[in-house]
Amino acid sequence: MDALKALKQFSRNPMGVVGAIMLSVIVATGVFAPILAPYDPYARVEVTDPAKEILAPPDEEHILGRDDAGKDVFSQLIFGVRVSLIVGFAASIMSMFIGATVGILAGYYGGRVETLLMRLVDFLLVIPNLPLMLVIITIMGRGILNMILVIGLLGWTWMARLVRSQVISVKERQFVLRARSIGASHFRIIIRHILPQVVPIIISQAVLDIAVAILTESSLAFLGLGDPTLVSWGTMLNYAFARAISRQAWWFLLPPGFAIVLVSVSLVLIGNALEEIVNPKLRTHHLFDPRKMVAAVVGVGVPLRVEEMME
Amino acid sequence: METQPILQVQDLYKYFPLPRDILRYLARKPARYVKAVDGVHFTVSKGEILALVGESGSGKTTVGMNVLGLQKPTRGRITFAGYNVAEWAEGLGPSLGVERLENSGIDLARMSRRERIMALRERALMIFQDPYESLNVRQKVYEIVAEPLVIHRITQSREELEELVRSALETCGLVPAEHFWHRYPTELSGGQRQRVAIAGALVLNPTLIVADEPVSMLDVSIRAEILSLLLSIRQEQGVTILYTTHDLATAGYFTDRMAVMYLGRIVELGPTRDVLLSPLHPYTKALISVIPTPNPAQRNKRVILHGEIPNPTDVPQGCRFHPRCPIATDDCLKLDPQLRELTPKHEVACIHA
Amino acid sequence: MAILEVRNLSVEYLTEDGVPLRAVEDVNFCLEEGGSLGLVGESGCGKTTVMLGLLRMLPQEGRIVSGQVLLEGQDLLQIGEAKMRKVRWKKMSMVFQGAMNALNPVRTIESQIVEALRIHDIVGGASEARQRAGELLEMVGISATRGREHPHQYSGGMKQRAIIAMALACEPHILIADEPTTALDVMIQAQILELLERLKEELKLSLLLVTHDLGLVAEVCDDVLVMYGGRVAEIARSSAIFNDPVHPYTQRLLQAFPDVKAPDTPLVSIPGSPPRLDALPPGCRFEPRCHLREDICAQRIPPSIAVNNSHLAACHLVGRES
Amino acid sequence: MGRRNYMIRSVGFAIVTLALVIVFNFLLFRIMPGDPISILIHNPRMTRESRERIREDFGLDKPVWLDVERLKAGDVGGAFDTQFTAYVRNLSRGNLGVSFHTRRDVAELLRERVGRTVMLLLGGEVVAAVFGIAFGLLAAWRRGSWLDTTILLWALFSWALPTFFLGIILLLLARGHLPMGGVVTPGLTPKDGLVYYLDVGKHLVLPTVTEAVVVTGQYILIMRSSVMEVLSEDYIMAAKAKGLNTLQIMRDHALKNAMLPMVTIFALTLGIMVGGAIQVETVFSWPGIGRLMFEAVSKRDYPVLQGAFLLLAVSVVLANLVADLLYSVLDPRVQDK
Repeated sequence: MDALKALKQFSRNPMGVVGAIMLSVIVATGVFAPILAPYDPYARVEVTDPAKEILAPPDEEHILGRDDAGKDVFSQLIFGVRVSLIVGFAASIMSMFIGATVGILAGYYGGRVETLLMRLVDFLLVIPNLPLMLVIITIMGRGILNMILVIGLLGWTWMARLVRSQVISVKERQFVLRARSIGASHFRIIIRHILPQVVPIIISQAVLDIAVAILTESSLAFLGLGDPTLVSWGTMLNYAFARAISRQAWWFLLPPGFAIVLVSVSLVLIGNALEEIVNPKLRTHHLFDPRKMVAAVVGVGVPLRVEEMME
Repeated sequence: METQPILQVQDLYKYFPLPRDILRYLARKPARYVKAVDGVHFTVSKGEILALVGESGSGKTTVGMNVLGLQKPTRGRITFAGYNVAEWAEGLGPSLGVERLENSGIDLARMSRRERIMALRERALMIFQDPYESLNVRQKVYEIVAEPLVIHRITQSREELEELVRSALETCGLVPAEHFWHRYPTELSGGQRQRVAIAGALVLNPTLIVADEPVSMLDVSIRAEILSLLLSIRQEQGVTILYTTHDLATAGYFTDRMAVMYLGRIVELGPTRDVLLSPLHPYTKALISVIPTPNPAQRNKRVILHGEIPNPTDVPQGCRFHPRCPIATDDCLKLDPQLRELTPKHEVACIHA
Repeated sequence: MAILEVRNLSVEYLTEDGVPLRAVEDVNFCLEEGGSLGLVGESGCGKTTVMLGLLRMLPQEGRIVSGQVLLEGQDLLQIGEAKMRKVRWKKMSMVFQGAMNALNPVRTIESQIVEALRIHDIVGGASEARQRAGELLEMVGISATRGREHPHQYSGGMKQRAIIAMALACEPHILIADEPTTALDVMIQAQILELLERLKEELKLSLLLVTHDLGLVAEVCDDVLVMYGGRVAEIARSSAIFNDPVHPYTQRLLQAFPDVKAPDTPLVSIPGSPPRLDALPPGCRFEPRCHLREDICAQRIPPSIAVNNSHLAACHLVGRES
Repeated sequence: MGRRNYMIRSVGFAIVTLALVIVFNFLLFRIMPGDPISILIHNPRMTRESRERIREDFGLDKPVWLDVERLKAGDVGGAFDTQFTAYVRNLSRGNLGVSFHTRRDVAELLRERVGRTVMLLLGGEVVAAVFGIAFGLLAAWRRGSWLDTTILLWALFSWALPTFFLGIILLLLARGHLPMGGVVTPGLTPKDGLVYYLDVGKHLVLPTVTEAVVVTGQYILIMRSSVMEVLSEDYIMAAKAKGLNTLQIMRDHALKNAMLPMVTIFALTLGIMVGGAIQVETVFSWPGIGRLMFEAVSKRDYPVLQGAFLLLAVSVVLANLVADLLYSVLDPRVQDK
């Protein structure tokens, strides 16, 4: 399956397209944050009218109101995109590389290498992640770099398992044996013959991993472990929950939460669409009442490709 | 035909250890083995086509893999072009007296392990059963055929590379080559894919080709084409072919000699015509009798063997075929028959033959 | 008397782009009561589609465009799904291609046979059903006690036997066997074939054998239907097909089929490859590969022409020379 | 390899994992930069006694792993008198140290609270499993229909929802209808009988729902694709040819086969649920292990953090062991693997 065909298939999945559009808007927001944000998110706004409270609901000056420190919520929200995306992408790229490498090495070489690597994976998999991250960040100190490292270094286990199982099935295939029989080195076999087969799966999993990383970052920040020098949605919620919930300051509480949901939903929609393309088993099944087919006639389900039918 | 042996397989054994059960391990019981190949020898002359026929589990494919040095024999010696393949592939250094690969002037003794493996891979190649599986669908036809040339650094020039690929493709009947080489395997029919696979081996000018069931996945109407392609390659380039198959009928059409395998052993070996028309071993006889023929008038008596091929971890004592043999006697339980020449060049491993 | 008659059956598949592709077109045949018909053709010729169509078990993308499937006079394409379920297995059962996968890996063999019995109310109690399942297994040469095992404990040949036992559980009138021996070794193939032939006689089954293996058909079938590119090429008594084939495709196919007992006969191949469904030739489907083609072959789809009252061939050249 | 082998292997792996967890936990608080214990020792607010007690508990005057000097001197037994062995010894006695903040025994603190967290996890897991399996099955069965699309969207959405935020929303929505936090209305005791338990039940609703939603989406997605994979198998086709109706096929063939991989998934997601519990307990002021951890984080109460983490890790490892053993009993194919 070449990239063009995959793109065509992707464009047929409405959920995936919606997700992709959402994500592009979000990324653009992050890139142009300084232009889009009306105020400095780190600076408290002078409250000129003494009749107004510092923690104020939306008005014409502040479309999402002010927080209890007098900062513009909307501007914080816009700058929060950056932390989420940076942590999400950086951590998931890290875990993608670690996971894919471990998965490929374990799957391809088998034997002791595999046993050792997969035991490590299983070990990390059963250790509850969030508590572990909590402990590590508490000890190492808060900061965006530590956040990325912790999420990236602990979040590659699924990727490794997925890639390994895929590599195992690919390496049993005849074209790999053929490559060996014409004298291809292990390196060449891995790069030229195995990697192209597993890249689609790696990508679809990596997209989901970005969402996981973003969710994890927000949870940790909410629990008070966010970078104290940066505006992040999780940190906003941490403050809001501590100080604003009793005062029903919904404008402070809801926007960052929905922003997180928006980002992760967009990624999940994309990831799900990719997975449907990658896993052909999700396409056919035998339970179907033929009379319904006659009734529906066109456009139901995911039809077969011509080559599949010929076989 | 010239009878200069190019490939000699002597006393080949290939045992695969079964994954060790923890309890057995703790109890220090010996590891168990799948005896895939259990004492095989044969010789192939230069330019000859030998069929290795047998049912699944007979060990025919394993023999092929060992011949190519893709697996290491448990015991025994495979000599290809004067060199011990197992040591060659493993890089353990040359054995036997022959120091030079014939006509090539290559001194194997001076090569590194990797170089030795490459020298073997360049000369002995494999064609696989399933052209849908043996080609990487993400490579274009050109890349598939050119890959061996690139790996073996046959040429540096683009033009020469193109020329070699073109000639290999056209030899294999994909004319004009330009029409095919920008395509992906999925855009080709089964027969065309198998031609691509053959071209991908031929491009290196191999001395030996191991063809593992090259037509069994193809439609009947295109099998003959592929078989005659293999024949013409032998004719024109003097390639030696080891054809492993379960299909006696296709083997009958284009091989010179035939070795019938059962449970890791050769039970009958002889000129193809002789083996098919006057089989000596009861297993061969039964096998030939049950192959369906497209001729209702010819429905002759089938000799159906009951049961299935025994598990290769527990090979029967004596003659390995005796539990299913229609003519077995008490002697068969005791004696493990070896191949003996009954009629000229026609060998059989049965005490009753 | 015909127990099963198929008239003008056409089946289409829908591609991703919503384009319908004709996989089977205008197929007609009869299966005589107690007879055996071989449905032969190469991959992609539509034989499996025909078989799935008979049972109304086409995949989601497929639909029957037209035709009738008359089982003992009743059109199966007109009845409701609930009634159709009663037809499946009870009247027409099938032995699948790739026995390995047709058994549920997490259930015992016995329970899967019992299931068939109970769905169709063949037996009353559970113990009676198990008893019967045991008998069925014994009938195909598997000891009844092994019914408690799971499929992975069986060898390939045994799985295929178990499936045959399961197929015969409800004493069907018609047995459809789709490549029943393809994945098996020659000797096991022969065993299964022998079993099928024996059971066919004993149980007075009508057999529809779907296969690519002409040899198999020659051994087993009274009548043969040769399909090519979704259409019937030739249909006749077995002896006529093998001794006096009329259609050029049948002729060539027979010559391409190696005979182990005659290794000296030259092997013929048919140039080119079977047509793709999305690029069917406008005239005769075989025209591009035919050694006898004429201008008309590329223009018009040939009608079925009777060679004699039991022999039909869809070729413009039939009856020309004589 | 038989089933027995598989079981031995699972148990063996669990033991190794537990040992690693203990070593890891020991390591975490000593090797990390900033070494919490030394920070602690230098804490001027500490009394002399508690400093001594900590010194003794942790064996801080001893080497970390192995006393090489004593080993060289031939004192093999004494060579193992180290911080690590002290840690293991304490652990085996159930001594997890003393909370810096409350000065209470950590083991006791955990014991007090563990029941409440188990209640939450169990409730959440059951609710999630029931909904996940039911909706996953339904979606796969009706694949491509509006029902499938709706379920799929809901599953993806709930998967993408941060747990704590869901908790906050529920908190805002339920204001005035359900209790906002805590385990029980102050003043009620178990002596009040039914009223007490009903009250606890009411307090449980929101946390359990939140906890369940964390993984329901995941369960639906996995179940859906698991069922869809099963439905593409040949034996489903065979079952249909046998004359089974759709309901029978789903019940007798698809469900069990698709459920098998779920057994492992249930245990694996427990780790995620534990993470969820920290957030849920924080949002709903539910005094369980999670809330304890949250408080320990903000107060840098390392012994509590260490103890709570150990408890959670060990529980998840054991749950996975149980799932593994269960799987080997349920899947007849294990004998072949």
